[in-house]
Order: sequence, then structure tokens, then C-alpha cells
Amino acid sequence: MFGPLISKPGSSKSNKTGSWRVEIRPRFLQKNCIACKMCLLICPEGCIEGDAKNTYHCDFTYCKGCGNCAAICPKADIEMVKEETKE
Amino acid sequence: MFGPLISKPGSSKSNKTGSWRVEIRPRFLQKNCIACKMCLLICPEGCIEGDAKNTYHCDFTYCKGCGNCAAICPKADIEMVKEETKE
Amino acid sequence: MKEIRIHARAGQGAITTASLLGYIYFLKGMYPYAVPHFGAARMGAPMNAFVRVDSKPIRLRSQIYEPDYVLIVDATLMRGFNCFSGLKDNGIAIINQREGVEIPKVNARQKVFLVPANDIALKTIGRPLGNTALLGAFAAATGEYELEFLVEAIKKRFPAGLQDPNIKAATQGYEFVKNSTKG
Amino acid sequence: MKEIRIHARAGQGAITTASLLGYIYFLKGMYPYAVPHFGAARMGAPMNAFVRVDSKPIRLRSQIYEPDYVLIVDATLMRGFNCFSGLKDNGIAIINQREGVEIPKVNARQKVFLVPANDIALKTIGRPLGNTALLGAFAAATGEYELEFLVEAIKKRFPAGLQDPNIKAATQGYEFVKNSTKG
Amino acid sequence: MKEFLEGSMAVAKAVQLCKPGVVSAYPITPQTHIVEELAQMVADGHLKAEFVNVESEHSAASVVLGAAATGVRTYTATSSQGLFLMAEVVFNIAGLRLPMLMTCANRAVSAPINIWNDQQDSVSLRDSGWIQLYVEDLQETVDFHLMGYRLSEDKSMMLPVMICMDGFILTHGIETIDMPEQALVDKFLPSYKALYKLDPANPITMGPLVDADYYMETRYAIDQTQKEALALIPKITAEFSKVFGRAYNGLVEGYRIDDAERVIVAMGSVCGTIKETIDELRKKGKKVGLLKITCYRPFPAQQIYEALKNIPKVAVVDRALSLGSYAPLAAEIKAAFFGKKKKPSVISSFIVGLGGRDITKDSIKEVFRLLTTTEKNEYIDLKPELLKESYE
Amino acid sequence: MKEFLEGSMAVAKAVQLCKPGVVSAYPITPQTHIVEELAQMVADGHLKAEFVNVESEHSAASVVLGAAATGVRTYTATSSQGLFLMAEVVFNIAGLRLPMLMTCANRAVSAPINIWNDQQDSVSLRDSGWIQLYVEDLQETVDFHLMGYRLSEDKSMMLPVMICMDGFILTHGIETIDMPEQALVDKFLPSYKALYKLDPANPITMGPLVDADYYMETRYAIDQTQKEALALIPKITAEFSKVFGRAYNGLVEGYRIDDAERVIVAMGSVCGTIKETIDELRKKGKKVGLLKITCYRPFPAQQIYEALKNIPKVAVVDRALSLGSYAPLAAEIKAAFFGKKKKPSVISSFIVGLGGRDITKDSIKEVFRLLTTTEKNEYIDLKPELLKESYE
Amino acid sequence: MNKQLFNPGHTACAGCGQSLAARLVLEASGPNTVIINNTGCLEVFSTKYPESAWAVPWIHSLFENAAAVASGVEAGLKSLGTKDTINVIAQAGDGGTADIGLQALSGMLERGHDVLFVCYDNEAYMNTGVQRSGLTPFDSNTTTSPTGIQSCGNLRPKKPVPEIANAHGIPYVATASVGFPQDLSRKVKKALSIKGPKYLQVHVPCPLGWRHDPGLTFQIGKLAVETGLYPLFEYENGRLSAVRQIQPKPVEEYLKAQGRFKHLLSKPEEVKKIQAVADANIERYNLKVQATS
Amino acid sequence: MNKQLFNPGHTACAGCGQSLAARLVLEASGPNTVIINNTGCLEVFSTKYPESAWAVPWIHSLFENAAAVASGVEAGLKSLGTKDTINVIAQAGDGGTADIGLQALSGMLERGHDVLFVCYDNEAYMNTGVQRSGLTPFDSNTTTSPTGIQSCGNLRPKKPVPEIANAHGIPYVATASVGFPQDLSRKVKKALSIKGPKYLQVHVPCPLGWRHDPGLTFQIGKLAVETGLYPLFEYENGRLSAVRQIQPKPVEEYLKAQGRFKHLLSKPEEVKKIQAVADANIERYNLKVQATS
Ligand SMILES: Cc1ncc(C[n+]2csc(CCOP(=O)(O)OP(=O)(O)O)c2C)c(N)n1
Ligand SMILES: Cc1ncc(C[n+]2csc(CCOP(=O)(O)OP(=O)(O)O)c2C)c(N)n1
Ligand code: SF4
Ligand code: SF4
Ligand code: SF4
Ligand code: SF4
Ligand code: SF4
Ligand code: SF4
Ligand SMILES: [Mg+2]
Ligand SMILES: [Mg+2]
Repeated sequence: MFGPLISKPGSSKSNKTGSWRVEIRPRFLQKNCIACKMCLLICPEGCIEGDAKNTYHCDFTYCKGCGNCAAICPKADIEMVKEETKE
Repeated sequence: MFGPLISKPGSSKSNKTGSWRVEIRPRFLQKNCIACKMCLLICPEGCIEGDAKNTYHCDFTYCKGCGNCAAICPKADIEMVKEETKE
Repeated sequence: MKEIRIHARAGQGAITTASLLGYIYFLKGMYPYAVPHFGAARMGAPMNAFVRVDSKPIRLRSQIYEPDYVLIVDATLMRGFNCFSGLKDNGIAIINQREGVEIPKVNARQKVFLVPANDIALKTIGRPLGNTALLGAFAAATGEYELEFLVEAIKKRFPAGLQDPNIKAATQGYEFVKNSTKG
Repeated sequence: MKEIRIHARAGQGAITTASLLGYIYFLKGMYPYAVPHFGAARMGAPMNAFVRVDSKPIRLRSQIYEPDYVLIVDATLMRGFNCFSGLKDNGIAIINQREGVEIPKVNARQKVFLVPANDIALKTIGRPLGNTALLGAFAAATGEYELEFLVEAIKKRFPAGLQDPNIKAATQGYEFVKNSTKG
Repeated sequence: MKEFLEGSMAVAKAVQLCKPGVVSAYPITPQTHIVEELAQMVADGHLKAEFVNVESEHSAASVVLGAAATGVRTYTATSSQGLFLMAEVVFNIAGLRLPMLMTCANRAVSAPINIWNDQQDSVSLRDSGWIQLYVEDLQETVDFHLMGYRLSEDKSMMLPVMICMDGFILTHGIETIDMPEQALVDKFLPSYKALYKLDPANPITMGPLVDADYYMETRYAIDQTQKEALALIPKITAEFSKVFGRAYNGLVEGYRIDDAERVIVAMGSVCGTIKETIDELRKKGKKVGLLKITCYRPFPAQQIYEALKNIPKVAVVDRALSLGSYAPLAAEIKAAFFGKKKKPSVISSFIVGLGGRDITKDSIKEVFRLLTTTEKNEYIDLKPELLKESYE
Repeated sequence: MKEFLEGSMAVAKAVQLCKPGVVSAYPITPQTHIVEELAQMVADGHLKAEFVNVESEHSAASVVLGAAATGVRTYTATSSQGLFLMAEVVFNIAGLRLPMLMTCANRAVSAPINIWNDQQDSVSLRDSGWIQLYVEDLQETVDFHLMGYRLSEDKSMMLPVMICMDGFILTHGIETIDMPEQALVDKFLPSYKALYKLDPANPITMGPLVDADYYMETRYAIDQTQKEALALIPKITAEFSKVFGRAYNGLVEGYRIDDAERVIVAMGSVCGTIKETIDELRKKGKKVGLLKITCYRPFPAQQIYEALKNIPKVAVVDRALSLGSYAPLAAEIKAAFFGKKKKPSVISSFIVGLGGRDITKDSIKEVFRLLTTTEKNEYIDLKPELLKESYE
Repeated sequence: MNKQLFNPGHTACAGCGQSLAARLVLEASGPNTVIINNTGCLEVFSTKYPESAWAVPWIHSLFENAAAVASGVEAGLKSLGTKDTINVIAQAGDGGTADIGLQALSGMLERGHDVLFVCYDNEAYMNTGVQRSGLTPFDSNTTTSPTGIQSCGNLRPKKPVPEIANAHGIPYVATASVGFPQDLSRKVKKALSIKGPKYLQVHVPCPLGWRHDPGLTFQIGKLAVETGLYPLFEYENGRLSAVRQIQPKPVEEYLKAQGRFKHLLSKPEEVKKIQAVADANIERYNLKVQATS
Repeated sequence: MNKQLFNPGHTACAGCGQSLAARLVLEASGPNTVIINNTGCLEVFSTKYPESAWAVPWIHSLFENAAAVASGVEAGLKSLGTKDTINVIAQAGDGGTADIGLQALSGMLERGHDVLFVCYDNEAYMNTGVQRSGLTPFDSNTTTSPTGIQSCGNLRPKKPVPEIANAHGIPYVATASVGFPQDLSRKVKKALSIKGPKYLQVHVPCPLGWRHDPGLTFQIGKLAVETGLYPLFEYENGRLSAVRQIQPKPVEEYLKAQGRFKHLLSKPEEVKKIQAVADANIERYNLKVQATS
């Protein structure tokens, strides 16, 4: 007989940590983006996507609003805004 | 209640390891000894005594006949002899 | 015996709130038992704490499933799951108000108090830590203790510099409810 | 059931002797159990080994206190303590002879065989390892097995180069006793 | 003086009152708050002790071992994996007859890893020679820490004592405690005098190799001394109540047991929940009671027999397993009645609250419900839907 | 084929026949000869396995854990202090449901340090979730190593198995053994197929954090699976005898027990000495017998009940202690009869042969002599002159 | 984002440097990787049953034995004949590396297993609430090295674990930081290209334990390097083969952003001591950019 | 011979290098010494109950924890206020030091305890019958690194424990040998004159395990140094402060006297490898006596 023992790969995605975001969230301006990928590299949640310039954005289902993407962006093309702000 | 737990300092001396000596034992010639103390230093049993020249000797109650004293003596003033040999 | 469940996110001081609330009861000469319900999650993750109190020492060590009162430190938690679950049907909920979070309907005999605790805290303490304001509101909403006990608790438990601001926050929380109820 | 106790110093091959003796019985189709009695002591310290043998598998696991035979690999051990302790009163002792060690008195029905095993070994094997010579003597002294079994055991257990020398040693040990007994 | 304190804080203050010379521990949930508070006391000069921040529990236990061998009072605390990692040292300390106190913040053991409360950790070290005392609430926690040192250092004992307190429920629970005063503690607990220690003035050899000629007696002596503790503990609790006015049996404690038809036997904080449930059921006229085991090692077989011999039905609640066999406490309780004329007609075994599974009044009621005339061996609050027969 | 082999050599050869992919162990008397022989086999290319020379037993157990997780058959061996040092890993392996075989060369535990035989080491890990099989002689030793792997790797089990053999007496004893042939072993023991393993093709997560919502079921499953082994073991022994012609019960074995009035219950090599003594006493008309426990975990309570229910007097011989309480085996044997109508009138407990204290026929006779109508709890062959009441 | 190897939904604090580093390490190693993880924040926040952030084979056994379990995994894969196609990575926090896991690590290095050991150095036992570890820096305020009337925080310097690993005579030892993400990825790839035991120590800021704004994780990592407090270097076969040169910044810049060092800002003499640590590193590893070239 | 600190009657093999070294260490330290001893030959042959060779306070706990127990002894003496008058010496064999005891040792060094740790390096687990340890030299024939059809003995080089200890940044690290008894005594005295953690590794030939004539213990110890296979050096505060210079002898001289290396004499290519080890040492520690001066 077996009880809880092993977990399925990547199953954490069912845990929507976006709800943890209470104060601020990033806004990807997609104006001066040079596609340096730094935001994508630095995101602790690994929830940023993008390929070409000005295509980078994050998945708010998981984004915890830490602000590192905004901090690292060489073009200040990401800004942190109040959670409530509408796009 | 207490059982066997601690031992008394130096009590190993009641164990006369001299009896382990079967083949050979050292003979301290006390002829050319220069009192360099090397034999005393090297004896694994710590059973060699002596102070002045030609006074060095070992305690056969413990000597295991290893031969290191003879090996180290710079003056070859210790020789290993058959256990049976009389002094 | 009264049972209180506190909802917050790890890092929002649910435990301090629970122990402060317990301490108030202690000052009243009652026998509180306050305990956090730890998950393994980190800052920002939902967690809760419990306070159980009675006139004799508390022996029951289980979690609280049917609280007399719930104290919701972070309203956004209500998006996630039901903070009201098991609330007694004459139960009272004190919620740290926040725009854009709608309040679930409650039955007739249940009471819900929305308190702008963080705003109060910002004004009084200078940081959005609404806990003392919420405990003030709790006093007014439930009548469990007089404001004096809360004030004394704050004096005993907070470093000198933080006492007056928190007492202010507590008082404003208390008055906010008092005013909202009368009339 | 026969019980044999082997006395030696750690490093003098008591265990090899015990296992070789056991192996001889094994070849005879009997059921030997050979086991060393380990102390924590080092090379040179007295130790012993046991062989217990029967026509059916041995189940008794205790040490041997009343041996039918004792085999003393190093006569100097007799200075230290009584290797004969518990020897059955029709028991037999085989001793690796050594000058300057006197043999304790034994009662009428007990037999003691002094065998110059080391000298034999020196002549045959080139090193003073009297074990095989002693087992030859053991065969003659006790009649427990024919020399052939010992020879076969040596062939099975020793590396090629060492077989003949050890067979020689065994045979000479055997003959030494045979001769000493007759007349 | 009455205070409203977290359990860990209370333990730290109790230890401070006992003035250990050396404190060493390694952090592990849910023991951490105890050690952190002691570290703060030392940092603030409120506790004059050497605080040794070690690299593992194995070394934490080894450090207190070494310090105790110099004749100093020592303290350590651990839990779960930490207790298992130091297991070899734990046995060794008892074998060396070194008195000391350890707090075990009871927690489940790995695998799977789980940081919540049950009692598998300390129960699995029941053979080790440590005296084990299980506490129900924070007042007991504080008081038995003081009594623990007394017991441990008694010239007839010289055995280590483990105070087992349920993780989170007690370590992180906050309640009202009457904290003893230093003067009284000093009166109750004189400073420690070792019978033998590492001292150049009398250079003894400790921890020698003891062979077959001597070993059995060393072990027998520990076994006997443990059993002698059954007589000493009540003496110490009596003296404690003289000084502090709080009375404990120290071995076992019955609750509404005299006329009871069904009795639960249990250890630790769950006893509180059981008492609460009993009062409720009593109101409904149910004749139920509790026998609380405070002293698990030594095992108070005689006292348990006396307490239960006339009880028709007994349910043993274990918070630990001996996988593949009887639950540890259940086995010994049953053993206590072998060959006895008077005995319960049923002793059932129930596994409750493993790995933090919440123990509610309903859990306890379920135990009582299942405590019928037929013997049971059941897990309470189990979720069958999580089980599968195979992985293929 | 019949051979005259030292126990350790025989174990090494048995393991070689089972073709493990990874072997890792750390030396400790009296286990060393086993590992040394395996090292030699690998050095000579007679065993195709990764031989990992680790720096401690904690790592030895961790290495086989890791290797087993990749789906490979593994082997390790230890004893005494080594088993205790790896205790945390031992529990962990069972919790992870990783099948493997370990030989425990039973030895006394420290303090005081003693390298000779008793069974305190493996007995103290009886809670761990490992199946424990105790062997009487070298033929059993070899055969149960083969059966151990079969049992461990059975799809319904996936639990580690510990073969417990008495140190020196069996590990260093030399006797006649019928060594199984490779072809038959391959028939009896197919190569190991894991149910789950570390494999990029199916990247599962092993050993996750399991909280209060799930933990209890994981533990329950191990407990149940252990009990299922009670049904599986006889199946495996039956199949074994089909292939190799040697029959074992695998759980318990009675010797001259049917008409016996006095029966000793025991585990391991002492059973041989007991049988020998029984035959002697039988000759004198004494109705004595033995119940040998082969399977200690899972605990075969039902089989023990059946075997002893009509025996008037039972003596349980323990080679280990639970300091301050009942001897471990005695407690469970007594528990097995609670609430049963049929049962012995007396079950007495005897501690025999700790730390290598020689167990003679006289020791066993003493046990029978003391097995009267009054229940006893005694140490056999104790030397009272070595005990003192105090150190002052 | 479907074929991610380290997935979102884990429960790390916002701005967790370790979660970020773990993802970068795994992405550099790729899908043919087996990870053996000691107990710690990473294990806890990434594998709370029934969820797992990992899409590669991953195992957790205990707090102290990842290096030994990894040795077994490596041996197992060898006996299966698949080792050469699979990267084996053992990983742990600073506590699981420098303290309780050091012996298992040392044994793994000594035996020469083909395993990369990654230490996520957040400079304390974070999973249990910020207790001191061997890698906690001097004067840092932790719960077991608290500041107090008689204490100014942690008494001991950082344990030189990279030097200790290098003293084992292994082929590759390096330090890295989330402040330099590409450099981190490069070092992982380089390490995995070398056969035998490798040690990589990554500096991972922890907003909770260091008490800094979650948004500063990256900058603080960078500052640690730029002040000389966390030198980035590589040893190959025992020889210092590369260092990241810096234009040293004063340590205050690094200290002032973190609550764990708050108590120092009023104590210039203590700050001096910490500056001395940085200066010693700069000297020892010759970190200062030379004017020439 | 009555006030001896390490007494005869112990049960070591004739010619045991460890028994000799232990006596020299203790005589250099004097009566105000507390010894903490790991399990091993020394513990076994010196303290078989009811006898003890020791006339100073001595304790044995386990095989792996002497350094941790010593940390506790030091802390205990501190709290009693007697530490400054007493030397605390933790001692162990090579296995108890480099392998199973390494973590306890590392922790003790890292915490800065005022303890001298002495490793008696007989290059295998002798107490249990000559199994390989981390300090067993390359190609040495032991029971767990046996020679065989596919093996030429131990696969790994000696674990560089003195370097590892030195990497901890402690005040004093040294190697010594029974081949140079006065040098050994001097290093013990010097170590004890320094406050803080000290590490001393003493090469102690073992007639049983190395299979050499008991009378050669001294010469073999000497040869190990003179061939460069066992360099004698001292580190003070991390800097190599002294080495014993030699006129290097060929390694054969050392190898041929020992059974554990017997199998090599027929394999010149293996002997070359071992000569290379010696040469590397000579180079690294610059052991060769310079013609000049
Ligand atoms: C043997 C043992 N001791 C203690 C613990 C408790 N414990 C789990 S993780 C941890 C600290 C981890 O610190 P670190 O390795 O630095 O990782 P971090 O959490 O900081 O990332 C501790 C003390 C344990 N699980 N096992
Ligand atoms: C935890 C544990 N594992 C293994 C042993 C067995 N053991 C005792 S001493 C020893 C070897 C000692 O070797 P070393 O430290 O080099 O000392 P030596 O005997 O060579 O002087 C071993 C393996 C033990 N006592 N405890
Ligand atoms: S705010 Fe933080 S979590 Fe959100 S996208 Fe930016 S880096 Fe990622
Ligand atoms: S960091 Fe800024 S510039 Fe670089 S990719 Fe992201 S958004 Fe574009
Ligand atoms: S022979 Fe050996 S034991 Fe005897 S005195 Fe000389 S050195 Fe000492
Ligand atoms: S070694 Fe020789 S010369 Fe020196 S003291 Fe001894 S006997 Fe005299
Ligand atoms: S505590 Fe620190 S390491 Fe742990 S999850 Fe939070 S930020 Fe990351
Ligand atoms: S085996 Fe070696 S170390 Fe041990 S006592 Fe004999 S010579 Fe000394
Ligand atoms: Mg950390
Ligand atoms: Mg050694």
C-alpha cells in the first residue's frame, strides 16, 4: 500500500502566487525595450516572457510584485505601479 | 546504581606486556652510550630509563622487544638478542 | 469560551496580533491560549492564528473551526478562500478595509465591520500596520474588553516610542466602529 | 561431539589453524564449527580459537570450557595462564615445543605431546610457522583423522608454492608423534 | 509571578533560572525559539553561560557531553531529525552517566519530511537510557524543567533527562504561566556537583572499552537506576510542591477516572483536549476518563496497573508508531497487565494526530466511540482516498 | 554446493549472487569481513558493481539511498555505532519506500564501547519501517539474504530489509553451507525493476515536504505494508524451497514445542544453543521447547499467539534492553496475549548475553530453572560484585 | 512557458534570490539533469506536496546528505551506463553546505564523483528563521548571533568554504552571485563541462533574512561583489584562474540597505572592521581593476 | 618511571608508532592536560577496562566526535574559569580525522576553540583491520582497496587534510613524524603556546597495517619524510612558515620495506606515479636543501 510519496513535474503551476501581490505590480511599458532579457533572467518567479523588443511581459498569475525586473531594466522600461492601477 | 564506568590513572601497569616478548629482546651494552636519550624517546612502551651515560636500560616487565631502541641508537650501544640468551 | 481566528499573510503580524489580543484577556484576568497555525509557506502566503479564551485555563488544543469572531488583517485574502468558514451564526467579523475587495454576504445575525485600519495606521504610526487599530475596532465591535485594557497592553508590550502612536491607532479604530454602529 | 581449543598469540595464525582443522573434518563429511575468540588486543597478545565438531550440524554457540583437545601454538603462553583449564581428564594436549618452558603436570589419563613444530617448519617451509606440523601431530596424537585428509586440506587451501612444504611439515609432525609414541 | 508567555520563551526562562554553565544546540523547527531566546539572554548578559553555536545536532550533543564531563550543568534542545542525527550520542550520554537536560520539541520524522507535531522522535529513542517526561501544558513544561535537573543530578541517578513537549502546540502556544522566582529555584535546585569529572587533580579515564567480562553490569546498572527513579520522582515532585505550591504526581495522573468505564491513556498536550472532551461527555452522563502518562521512561508499569486495573475499557492513544508492530505505548500498557487478575476487558490502540493532523474533540469522541467490547487497532482521522494499492 | 565458509564470506558470496549494481559500506567490527570480501570481488572483477568507499555510515546509507532512487539494486552492511550514526537515514529510506538489503552484524552499543555481540543495535531501530529478519545459522544467513531481496523488491512492498546476524558468532564463525547456484538464484530473484526512479524521461519529484493534510497516510501505508509482509513472507519461503529445496517458515519456528510445558522465545544464533540444551533436558524428561522468531518486523503477533497459546510457561530471552522498561521482545510477546482466552499462565523475561557475555547451556538451563509459576524479570550470568550503589 | 524546468507557483518570498539562482542553475544545466537537494528554503518552497516546481528528476532526503545521496545517484547512473548523458547536481543552502553537510561534501569531493555541488549562500539558516551559519558574515544580526548589550552580532568571519573545497584538490571551484546572472550561468556551464567534483557557491540575497526590500535583491547581490565583500573567482585545478575585478565601493553602501547590519551604522569602528574584511579580499584575490590596460 | 603520563602495559602491537607518538605528545603537553580521544587503536589499546595507560584526565565518547566533545570540554573549563591553566587535546586516527570526524573537526576550527587537534596518521583504519581511509596513500593495499586482477590498490591520493585545516584560517597547522621525535615534541609545545584551534598531523608507522618489521617503525617514519612522501611543514596564520628540507631519496627505499606496497615493486610504472607524488610535494613545499647556504 502506498500513501503520498512523489509529485508530478511542474505541478506547482497550480499554485497561483499572483494573489500574494498586495501593494505593487510591474508595468511593462514596451517602449524602449532593447530585448536584453535581463528582466527575464532576474525574475525570481520565472514568470516573464518575451522575445523581440517591446514584447516582454509577465504572467500575473504568478508575479509576486517583487520589483526586481523594474530594478534591473537598463531602459527603465518597466515600472512598479500600485496593484489597483488599471492598465 | 553504578556498574563499570571509569578507570584509575596508569592502571595499565598491572598488565605485564613483557610476556608478549617471544623472539628477541634488547640488550643495553652500556659501553658507548652518550646519553642522547633517543632510545628513551623512541620506545613505544615508554619502558626505558636512564640519565647519565651508560645508565640506560629498559623494564622487561613491559618491553615487547620491538627493537626500535636498538635501531635508533647512534652508538649501536643497544643490540637485539634472542629472548633466551642470558645477560 | 470564546474563539477568535485571525487571517493574514505571513509577515503581516498575525502572531503579534494574536498574542496582543491574548495579552489583553490576560490583563482582564482571563485564561487565553494563543497559537499560530504555521504552514511551511513564506512571507506573503496566507496563514492564520488562533485565540481561545475562557475564565478557566484553556485545555483544548485543536485549531478553531467555528470562531465567534474572525479578524481579517488583509482583505485580499478573501479573494483566495473563505475566511468566514464556520463563523458562528451570531459571529462578528472585523476586516481591514481595502478598496476593490467585495465582502461575502453574511446571514442576518452575523455582523461585519470594515475598518480602514491601514489608513489609520499610516496616519498615526506612519506605516500601514493596522493591527492595533483592528484590535481597537475589535473592542468596539465585540465588547469583549474595554479600550483601557488594549491601551495597557500596548504600554506593556510596545517600545516607548511606539506606544502613543499605537494607542492613537487603537483609539481611532475603536471610535470608527463606535461611530459606524450608532445611528 | 568433540571440542578443541587452540591457544596462540594474535598473529600466530590460530584462526587459520582452526579453520584448517575444521576443513579437515568437513572433508571427512563431518559438521565442524570453528570460531575465534576475539579480544580487543593486538599482535602478540594471547588469544584463542575454538573448533567444535560432530556428525550432525553444530548448534551450540558458546565458547569451549572443557575441551577434548588443546592445541598450543605458542608454549610461552603457558607462563601466563593455564592453557589446560578444563581439559577433559582423558584429554590430549599438543604443544609447540620450546626450550625453557616447563609443562604443567597432568593427570594420569591426560596425554601431552611436545612437538618441535617451529623447527620442523623452519626446515620444511623456511619460516617458523608450526601450524601445519602441529595438525600433523594432532592427527597422530588423537587419531581424529588420517594424514590424507590433512594433506588434501593443505592442497585445497594453500597456494601452489606452499603446498609441498606444508605437506612435508604436516607429515613430519605426524611422524614425530608416531615415533615418540611407539616404544 | 503570573506571565503570559510563549512556550519556548517560558522554557528559555526556566533554563535561565537553572543557571547552566554551557548551552549548545542546533536550530530545528519547532525548537528554534527556545534557542534563539537563550542566545539573546547570553548576548544581553542576562545568562552567564558559554553558548556554543555548533554545526550539527551530533556536535550539539557532543558539546554538552564534553561540558558535562567537566562537571558543569548543561542544556540542549532539539527535535525530530535533529534527535535522530544525534541518536548515537544520545545513547552514549546515558551510558556515560552524565546528567543533563534536553528539551525535545516533539515533531514528526522523515520521510516524508514534515515539521509538525507528533511524538515519533522522542518515542523512537525510548531505549536510550534517558529519562523521558511528557508535559501537558506550559506550567508543567516550566516546572518539569526545574524538576528534571534535580532528578538528573541526584547522586543516585546521574542520568540525562529529556523533557518532551509537543511542537507548535506548546512551543509556539502562548498562555498564562506562574514563573518561579530565582530565590526559590536556587533553594530547590542546588548547584551541580559531579561524582566524577575531567580534572587534572584526579585524572580518571572516562569512556573506556568495556569487554564481555564487564559490559553487562554497566547496562544493568542503568536499567536498575531508571527503575529507582520511579521512587525518586514522587519525592522530588513532593518537594517541589513544598517549595512552589504546585503538586504533581510526576509518573501518571488520572482524570475523572475513579468511576470511569472507558479510559484513554495518553501523553502530552493531547491530554488537555481529552479532558475537555471528557467533561463534555460526562455532562451527557458518559463515564469516561483519562490516564495521563507523564513519565514514559522509566515506564511506571505498577502505577499504570493500579490506575487501570478496575477500568473495563481502555484506549491507548499513541502519537508515534513502531512500524509493523503494536504502537509503542499500547504494547507496554498491554504488557503491564499480562498475568494480572484484575485488568480491563479491552485495551484498544489508536493512532492519532501524526505529522500535525489536527486532534479535535471529535477525534477524541471517535476514540471513545470505537472503544467497544471488541479490541480495535485504528488510525483516527485517516483519509482513505489518499491511499493506493500499487504504483503500477 | 556444500562449502566450509566463514559467515562473512558466505554473506559476501550471497550478495554477489544477487548482483547488486552499487555497494557502499563503512567498516565496523564485526561487519568488516563482509565488506572486505566484496571489495576483493570487485577488485578482481568477480562482481560488477560500483563499490563506494564512503567517509561514514551516514554517507554509506545515503549512497545506497541515492543509488536505489535511480532504480539500481544496492547493498550495505553495518553494525552497532554505525547503525546508530545512520539512524536518520535508515528511517528516511523506509519513508521513501526504497527497497534494498542491509546486513546488520549485531553488536552491543556504546557507552561503554563494546565490540561484542548482542542485538541492541537493530532492535533499537525497530520503529524505522525496515523489515527485520534474524538468522540462526549460516545456512539461514545465506538463504535469507536471497529472500530478503525478493521481499524488499516485491511491487507490493518496496520496503528495505535488514538481515540481522549475530556478530562474531555468525560473522566470524565457520561452518558448512550449501551455497546456491547462480542459475537458480537468477530464477528466484529477477533483476530489479523500480516503480518510480530518478529518470529524465519521467522527471518525478521524490521526497517532497508532506504536510499535515497528507503525512499520516504515508505513514499508515508503510505500517499496513509491513503487516502485508506477514502474508507475503511465507509465499516467498515456499517458493524458495521449491527452487532450492530448503524450507523455512520465515516468521516463527517452533522446536519440540507441541507437548512442551516450558518454552523459550528467542531470536538469532542463541536459538542453536537453546535447541542443544532442550535436547539434553528432553533426555531427562523435561518438557521444554523453543519458539524462534525469525521475523521481528513486521511483528508476527498472530503466529506467536498460535504457537504459544497452549504453552503453560513461556520465557522470553532478550539480547537487548529498553532501559527503564520491559525488554523489547518480552513486552510485545506479552502484548500479543492481552485479551486472549488461551494464553500461557506465565511469561517471564530474561536478559541474556549482553556485550558478548557468553551464553552457555548452563545459561539456558538457568532460564528454564527460573521459569516457574511466578513471573520473573531477570538478568542471566550477572556479576553482582561489579555493581555499587554509589560513587561517593 | 510550458517547457520550463523550474516552474512558478513555488512559495518563496517575493524577491527570493535563491529561487532565482536555482532557476538559472537548472536552465544552464538543462533537462538531462538530476537534482539532489538538501533540506532548506529551496526544498520547502519548491516541493510542498502535491506540488513541485521541478520538471527534472529531483530528490530530497535530509538536511545534511545531498552530497552523499548525489554520490549514490552518480554511482547508480554509472552502473546503469547512463551517467555520461546526465548532469548530477547536488544543492544546498549555506548551512547545508558549510555546517551540517560539510562532511558529506568533503567525502564526495575526496572520492572524485562527477557531481556539481551548488551552495546557495544566503548567509544564515533561513528556512528555520534566520539563525547563524558558518557562512554568516561577521557582525551580522541573526537570531542565534543576536545583537545585545554584550554582543554586536555574529562573532566569527565567514567560513572560507570555497578555499576549503579547493584545498581538496578538485578540478573546479567558483563563486557567483545573482547580481551577475550571466556570469552565474556561464560558471554552471563551465563546471558541467569538467569531469569530476565541482563546487560552486552562489551569493543569494534573502529579503526576509537580510531585511531588505524585495526589489533590491539584484542590487544588493551586485553591491556585495562591488564592495569586495563577496569576491567572484574561479579556481581550476587548484590555481586561481579568474576573478571579477571591481572598482571597490565602500562597504557602507552594502550594509545600509540591510536590516541585519542596521546596528552597525551607529558604530563606525565596527564598519571599519568590515571594510577591513573587504580590503583583505581585494588584496588576497587582487580584485582591484588596474589602471593599466 | 612512576610519574609517567602515558604508561606501559597498554596492548598496542610491538613497535606501534601511534603508542610512541601519543606518549611524546602528552609528555610535551604535561600533566595539566585533558585528552579527548576518538575511537581507534589508541583508545582501544590504552583503555581496556579496568586498566588505563593514561595519567591525565581522559575521555572517549565516539569514533567521530572528539573535536566536538573537546569543544564542550573547553567551554566547560571556560565556564569553570580553569581553561587558561589546562591544555585541551583532541586526538584521533586518520580515519577519525579525515573521514568520519572531519565535520566535527571543521566545526571546532571554525568556532575558534582553544584546542589542539592531533591526528595520528597511520594511513588506514587499523583498529578494524586495515581498511582504506581518506589518508591512505595512492596504490596502498588495504582490505577495502585491495590489489586484484583489476586493481592496484587505493585509487585516490592522500586527502590533503593539513591544507584543508589551513584553509579554515586557523593560527597553526603542522605535520610531524615519529621519524623525528624531537621535532614532534617541539611542534606540540609550539602549538600549545598559541591560543585558538591548532591542527597537528603525525605520521605513525603501523607494523601490522603496513606490514613492516616492528623494529623499523622509526626508520620507516624517517624515510617517508626523506623521500618527500610525507613532507614536514608548519603553517602559521595561513602562511607556510617552515619546512624540513631534505636530500630526496628515491621512493623505492620507502616502499620496499612495507608489505602494503609489495605489489608495486614489480610495476615500475606505478612506482613512477608514486615518485611523482613525492616530486610534487618537494616542489610544492620546496623541500629540497639548496646547495647554497
Ligand atoms: C538534522 C537536521 N537538523 C536541523 C534541521 C532543521 N533545518 C531544516 S533547513 C535548516 C536551515 C537551512 O539553512 P540553509 O542550509 O542555509 O538553507 P536556507 O534555508 O538558508 O536556504 C534547518 C536548521 C533539519 N531539517 N535536519
Ligand atoms: C560510527 C562508527 N563507525 C565505525 C566504527 C568502527 N571503527 C572503530 S575505530 C575505526 C577505525 C579507526 O581508524 P583510525 O581513525 O585511522 O584510527 P586507527 O585505529 O587507525 O589508529 C572504525 C572503523 C565505530 N566505532 N563507530
Ligand atoms: S515583479 Fe518580481 S515577480 Fe513580478 S515579474 Fe517582476 S521580477 Fe517577476
Ligand atoms: S530588462 Fe528591460 S530592456 Fe531588457 S528585456 Fe526586459 S524590458 Fe526589455
Ligand atoms: S625493544 Fe622496543 S619495547 Fe623494548 S625497550 Fe626497546 S624500544 Fe622499548
Ligand atoms: S640511544 Fe644509545 S646512546 Fe642514546 S641514550 Fe640510548 S643507549 Fe645511550
Ligand atoms: S526566507 Fe529568504 S531564502 Fe527563504 S524563501 Fe524567503 S527569501 Fe528565499
Ligand atoms: S594495529 Fe597499528 S596502530 Fe594499531 S596498535 Fe598495532 S601497530 Fe599500533
Ligand atoms: Mg541559508
Ligand atoms: Mg588509522
